[in-house]
Amino acid sequence: MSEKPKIALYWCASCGGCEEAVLDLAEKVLDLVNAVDIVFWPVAVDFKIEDVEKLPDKSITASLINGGIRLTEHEKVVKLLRQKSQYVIAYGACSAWGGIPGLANLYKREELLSRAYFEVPTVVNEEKVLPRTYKDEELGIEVEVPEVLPRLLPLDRVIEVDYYVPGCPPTPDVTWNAIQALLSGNLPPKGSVIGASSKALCDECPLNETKPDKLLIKEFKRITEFTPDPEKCLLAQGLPCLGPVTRGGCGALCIKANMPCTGCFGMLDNVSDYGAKALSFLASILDVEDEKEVERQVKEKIADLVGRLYRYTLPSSKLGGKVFKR
Amino acid sequence: MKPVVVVGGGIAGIQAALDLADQGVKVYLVEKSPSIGGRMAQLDKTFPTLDCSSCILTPKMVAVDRHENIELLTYAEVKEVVGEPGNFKVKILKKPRYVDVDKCTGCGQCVMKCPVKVPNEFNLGMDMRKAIYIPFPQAVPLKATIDPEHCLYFTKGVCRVCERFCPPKAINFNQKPEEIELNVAAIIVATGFSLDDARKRGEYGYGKYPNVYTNLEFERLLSSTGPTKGEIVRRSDGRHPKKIAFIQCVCSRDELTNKYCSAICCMASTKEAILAKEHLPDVECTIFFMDVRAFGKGYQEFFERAKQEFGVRFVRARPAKIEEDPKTRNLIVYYEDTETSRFTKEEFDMVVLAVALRPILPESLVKSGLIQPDNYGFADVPEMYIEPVRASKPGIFVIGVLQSPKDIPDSVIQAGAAAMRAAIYAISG
Amino acid sequence: MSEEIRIGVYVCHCGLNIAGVVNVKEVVEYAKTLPNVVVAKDYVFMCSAPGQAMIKEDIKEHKLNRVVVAACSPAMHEPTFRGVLGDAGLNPYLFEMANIREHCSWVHPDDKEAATEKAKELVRMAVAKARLLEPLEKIKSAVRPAVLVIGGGVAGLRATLDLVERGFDVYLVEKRSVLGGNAVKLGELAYTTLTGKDVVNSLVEKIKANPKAHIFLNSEVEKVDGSIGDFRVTVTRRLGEGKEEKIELNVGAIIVAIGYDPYEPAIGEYGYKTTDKVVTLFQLMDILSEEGPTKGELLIGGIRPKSLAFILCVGSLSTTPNAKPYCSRMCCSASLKTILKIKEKYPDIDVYVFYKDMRTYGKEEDLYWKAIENEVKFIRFDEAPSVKPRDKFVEVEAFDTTIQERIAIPVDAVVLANGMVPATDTEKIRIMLKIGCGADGFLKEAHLKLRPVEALTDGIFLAGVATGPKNIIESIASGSAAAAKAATIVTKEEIEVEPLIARVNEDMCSGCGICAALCPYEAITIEVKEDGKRISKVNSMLCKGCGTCAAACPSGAMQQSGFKDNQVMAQVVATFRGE
Amino acid sequence: MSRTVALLLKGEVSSILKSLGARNLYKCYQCGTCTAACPLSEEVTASFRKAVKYAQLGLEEKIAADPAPWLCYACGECSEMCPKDAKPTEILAALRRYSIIKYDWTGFSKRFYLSKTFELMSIAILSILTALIVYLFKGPVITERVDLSAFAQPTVAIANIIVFGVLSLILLINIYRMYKFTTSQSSSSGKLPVSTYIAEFIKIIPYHFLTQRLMARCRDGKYYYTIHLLLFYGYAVIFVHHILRHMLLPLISPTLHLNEVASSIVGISAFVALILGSSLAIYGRIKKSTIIWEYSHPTDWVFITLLWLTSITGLLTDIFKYSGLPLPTYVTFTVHLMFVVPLLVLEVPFAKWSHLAYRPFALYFNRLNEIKQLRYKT
Repeated sequence: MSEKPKIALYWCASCGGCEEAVLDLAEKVLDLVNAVDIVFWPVAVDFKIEDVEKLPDKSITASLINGGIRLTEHEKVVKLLRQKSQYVIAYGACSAWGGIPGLANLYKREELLSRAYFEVPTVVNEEKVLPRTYKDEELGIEVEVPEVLPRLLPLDRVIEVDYYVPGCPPTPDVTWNAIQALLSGNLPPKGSVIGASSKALCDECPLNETKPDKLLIKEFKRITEFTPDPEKCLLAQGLPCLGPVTRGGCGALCIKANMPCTGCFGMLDNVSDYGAKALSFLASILDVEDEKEVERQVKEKIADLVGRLYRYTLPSSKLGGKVFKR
Repeated sequence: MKPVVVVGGGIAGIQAALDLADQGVKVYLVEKSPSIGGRMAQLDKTFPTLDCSSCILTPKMVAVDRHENIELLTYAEVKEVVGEPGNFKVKILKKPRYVDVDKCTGCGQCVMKCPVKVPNEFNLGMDMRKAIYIPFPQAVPLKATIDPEHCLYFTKGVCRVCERFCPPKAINFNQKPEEIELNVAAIIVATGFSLDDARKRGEYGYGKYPNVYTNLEFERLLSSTGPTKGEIVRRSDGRHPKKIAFIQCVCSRDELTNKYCSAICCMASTKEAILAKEHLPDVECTIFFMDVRAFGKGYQEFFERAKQEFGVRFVRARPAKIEEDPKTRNLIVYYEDTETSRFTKEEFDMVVLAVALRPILPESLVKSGLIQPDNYGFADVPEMYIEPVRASKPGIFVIGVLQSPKDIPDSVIQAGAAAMRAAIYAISG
Repeated sequence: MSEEIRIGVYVCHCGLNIAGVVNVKEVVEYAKTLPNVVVAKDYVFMCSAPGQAMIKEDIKEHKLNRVVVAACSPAMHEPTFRGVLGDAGLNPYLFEMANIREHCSWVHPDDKEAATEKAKELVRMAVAKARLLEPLEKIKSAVRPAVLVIGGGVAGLRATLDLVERGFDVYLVEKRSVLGGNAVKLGELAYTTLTGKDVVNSLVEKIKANPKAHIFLNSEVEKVDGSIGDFRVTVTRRLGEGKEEKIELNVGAIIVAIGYDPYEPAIGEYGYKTTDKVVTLFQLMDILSEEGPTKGELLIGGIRPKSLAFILCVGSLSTTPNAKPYCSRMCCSASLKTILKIKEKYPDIDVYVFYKDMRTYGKEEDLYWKAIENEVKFIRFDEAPSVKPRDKFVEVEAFDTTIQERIAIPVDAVVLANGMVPATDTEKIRIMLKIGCGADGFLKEAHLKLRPVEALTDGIFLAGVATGPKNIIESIASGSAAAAKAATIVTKEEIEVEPLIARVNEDMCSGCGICAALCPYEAITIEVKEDGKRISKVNSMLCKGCGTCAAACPSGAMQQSGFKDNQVMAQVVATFRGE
Repeated sequence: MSRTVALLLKGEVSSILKSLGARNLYKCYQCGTCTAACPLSEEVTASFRKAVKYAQLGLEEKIAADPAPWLCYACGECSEMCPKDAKPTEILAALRRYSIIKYDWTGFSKRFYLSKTFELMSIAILSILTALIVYLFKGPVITERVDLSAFAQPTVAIANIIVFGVLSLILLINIYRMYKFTTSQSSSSGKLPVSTYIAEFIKIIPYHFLTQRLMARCRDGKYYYTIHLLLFYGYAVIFVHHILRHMLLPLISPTLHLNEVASSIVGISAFVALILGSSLAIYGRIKKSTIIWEYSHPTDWVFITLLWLTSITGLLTDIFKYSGLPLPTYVTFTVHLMFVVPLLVLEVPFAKWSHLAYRPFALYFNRLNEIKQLRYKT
């Protein structure tokens, strides 16, 4: 067959944005297609799982997997891809740390199912049917419906991951950088993030130079309270921008739109828990004597604290999610 | 460059020695007891920061021990001083420890085996030590000392158990007193203080009623290295007190004993009341004061905190007398609350007396006129406005409570001042 | 890099201090099972000469490249064992200590088994960290043998005189055109016939006679760069006719003796400035001075008062809304001293003292007794007295807490014993020198009790009232004490600093600036590089290794040498996971 | 609640107090030891410390209204415990003297206490006047037997009535003034029913007047208490005896006479008691044997000397009378009168002996105030 490296792409629990992000490469997609053989990409190309199963082990150069592991099916497919691939790349925030779907770890599986299948106002399900494996009388086969796992897991909790590409979704530049690194074989140590910066977002933020010498604020503000000055560091204006704790590489897109960083590029190499670090730095810059006041500011002025600080990383954090009594 | 002698190994002496040694001046630090540390080593915590006293002092003690410019002469006393500024001859008597300090590792085997129990002066006699002893766990140097007044070998010619059990064979019953003569440029004296005898104010029943304590005794009760391992319990029955009275100005501000104010007691008692509250959250603490001498940095704030945060009660009164209920051993304090003009008899189960500080003047220097006592018996400072630490004779410096009642920061400042002035003599000597 | 990690573990008995509770042998056996541990031994006193020799030999024999000692607190013997490593040719910072005395035997004397288990855990943690230790080198810096003294009050003068007598060049910078500060206003001092001015003069004469002293009057420090041992200072001197001159100095240490301002009562506070019959204590001392406006004659509002009321705690102890919460320490004694001098000169005068709390501490109690004996009448208040100026007199009224009655006294004049507030320059100097101040506004010392004349920043020392109220004697003593501290620096040719400080990984730092804002020692600055990128920079002479920046750094770029995240995490993991 | 007190009389009050014996008034730093040390504090509400403060500040109205000085029996315990050696015992004694001056509307007390010359002159004038009156108005001098009534009558009887009446009136006015001072400074302005006044009067005045019980509570009180009782009862017995014999009985019927023997025994033993008591007190004062007697104001000496001389001459008169020596009897009697008259006229309403009346009344007024305060507590 061809000598071109084989690439697989797969979609787990994610919004699909990552899939589109690949297409956002625009004309570069053609370069990509020229450079590689795509052997599996359920969203775009009609390969079956059997096709992958037939491939020899380690014959795929790289599998780019986006989305967290939510279903038994995800588990099964990514294990297969691991077996067949030289490199597995966790592509995008969900795959790398759980992402926004990972916030579901604040609820029990039963609560989630109940909400989705019974309680949502647009759902009518009087018989209270939940997805389950059943026998299709017409076809005479057993229709297998994958099970929902108790928790959403980042990819690396299920299989070994070689590299991470951050972002929600990864920007075209980041994606392209990552692919180039892969194709060139010029790769950092295993476990590294590829395609993005090694520094925090502030480094590339156009507002970084507007920071005061001492970054201290008296109170946090919510973006609904005022219109931030687009020429001035948002954090210095009191908005809990997560730039300092978030990996750069996105080109400060949100900041350029006068919105604070929400942290989709995740933590930096030396940081092991994104939300904890974020909370620590936010509380540190509050120039308030009274500890109680710090607590009040953090609790009241940063709305939805977990949702804000762990928006992309809850399943990968030391906390993992809410702990329920059995 | 000539060396300097520092007499007294309390916090003032320690600081003076360090400030000199860090300037490159050779220092002999003479301490009469087996370990440096002084009074501060006996305190539990210090006001107004509530720092653990030994935690902040021990590193300084260790630094003294380790400093290449400091020679530590513990268990030694200055016998005689003659000479002029820049050139004093100092005779020092090193008392025999009967322990070879080079060999002793401070392991404590000897202390365990010694059969003789002696009231422990570090804990003000509230528990016992042995005839061979290390004064307290953080002692510097950490070496054993035999107290010949109580050692069976010296009193009766028998025993020598310590000798048998000492692993490095450090016991030496044949040690003799040793005399050292030094030629020094200046002398810094920081011999500190003792408490006056609370029995002089007999109406408070100290020494008669078991549950009346001096404030220094109370410090030891608070300390985890104290006789009760930090439990506040009554001498009479070992029970926790529920109501403690702190009486200020015992033998201070008093025509019959000492007219001066002892300067530290108000804050010390306030601190002790706070610590008592920390040890026993339900205890009620009352401080009987005349004026709260909260004059230092952060002191007024500390006093306010005691009132507001810890609920310490302050009553402006000088109690006239204390009577004991012979059954409960509780103490009935007679006082007039001068802010309501009411006479009250109030029962407490423990009373702590803030006893006056008395300076300890080194005899040898007083005899030779190098230090002159003032009206109150403190070391006189004739040029107090120009040279606030200089004694009657130039080249001799008096610092700490020896000079006037004062707190730790002021003692430390004076130590620095004396080190500065002495260093000038040292370099030109 | 990839050299094999070889760890030696040494467990100390500390006599019976540890061995009496902890099963030392068991700990040693356990240590031997830990990865990378090549040798594990115990000894009765590891800090003793034979103990040290044993470690040295093992380093050579077993080619150890990490050492762990399980003994007492590192505060006690860490320097000792680091020395041992150094002597054996190993970097001294490849050493880790497990405190199994204070943390095990001393706190759990009654549970030997648990204490032994805990000792094992502590050793396991130490070994886990030791594996990741890196060699470090002490940081050295040259020292300029000169000192800058800011402020020419008594404290600054005393410090200057001490240091020039000690043989160092001293640059004394005084804002005003004369030396002496507030002391010259104090008039005759207690227990003597000396005046504040006499004290100042005797110091100034000696200083002026010494060629090592360089006095800059009408001068202010504009800028200070550098750090301990090597401060670069710019001083601006006013030359008259609006001209200025800039002077560049290079010193090894700085003494800040900027003094205080007398508290200035608000207009109407106790009738102040609403009548000429109300004066402050400082104004009274000026009136009583031989060189004052009345040549020492007691004249207030043009008359010789027959009765005087002193109100104490003006501006102190929160007596009025404007007052500070602290005690100004010297006003009780200064008032009584002044009263006694007045009584001496005018025995027929009636003096009333309205006080909140009489704080004649120490031997100064004598002043209080003398005042009582001189029939000075004391009224003790809780709430500030009211002062009502009338036509011919002033009425002072207060509730006397000792008789629980309101008392109104008509007097000819009122003296407000005003306290001390931080000098106006405090804030400017504080920012320039990067030193802290407390809630009271005075400069903050490194430790209230044991380091009262040192600033938190190395090489900067504090004298006199700059750190808080003091009387003249105490100020002078603190001047000498600060001089002693400065001398400990400038006597050295070179100073060494522990390398256990924060360091920035420039490849990771985004220059977000959070560390710079938090550093309590002002050791971190944000530098803008040529490409416009911001990078955090640690001044290693200023850094104390407190770790605040490392803890707060959101990107992990700031790491604390000796306590790096990976080292600490390794300990944490070892604690919970075991090995 | 609290009214404004104007501080008056700068310096004057304190200089008066010092001349009245408050030697160490300006030593006190108001610690309250004195009140707390006083054995009577458990029984009465008074602040001796506050009394000292009033004195230091010269608050004369407050001093006059303060019962504390009258509640003090000068046992000296406070002086012994005082950390400032302010000698509160002496200050309180001076305050009693000062109060006597304040209560006395005639102004006589003030001059008597503040001027030794005035004091001695008034005694001398009264003595000479007495001698003159006796000489001018004496009855027949009967030399064959002792007939004192003939010698003295009717001079003594008339003098008795005049002296008794005038002195009682002055004393009563003074006590009323004392009451006014007390109420004027009371912190509660409520009124009490007359029945309370009467009930408390009956409860307090006779009991304390007759037993001097509070003094018995003093530390080491027994000795002084005994002397005090000797003096009090000696005086009381003679007083009653005299009134009975020379005023009441003759008034009822000129034929009524006391049994001569019984009368003489009563008279002589009372004189002996007085002599014994006053001698011990004089001895004590000379020796300054205790804190009570450490300081003696000139008026103390005058009083105790007059008392001693009166008793001695009284006893001698009796002895001469019963020995049947007419002339010595008349002469001694005259001399006796020369001491009695100044003693009664000066000491009872104007000086030291007025404390016999003021002490129980101070207790009474203090009690009334306490009741008032309890009842009108805010």
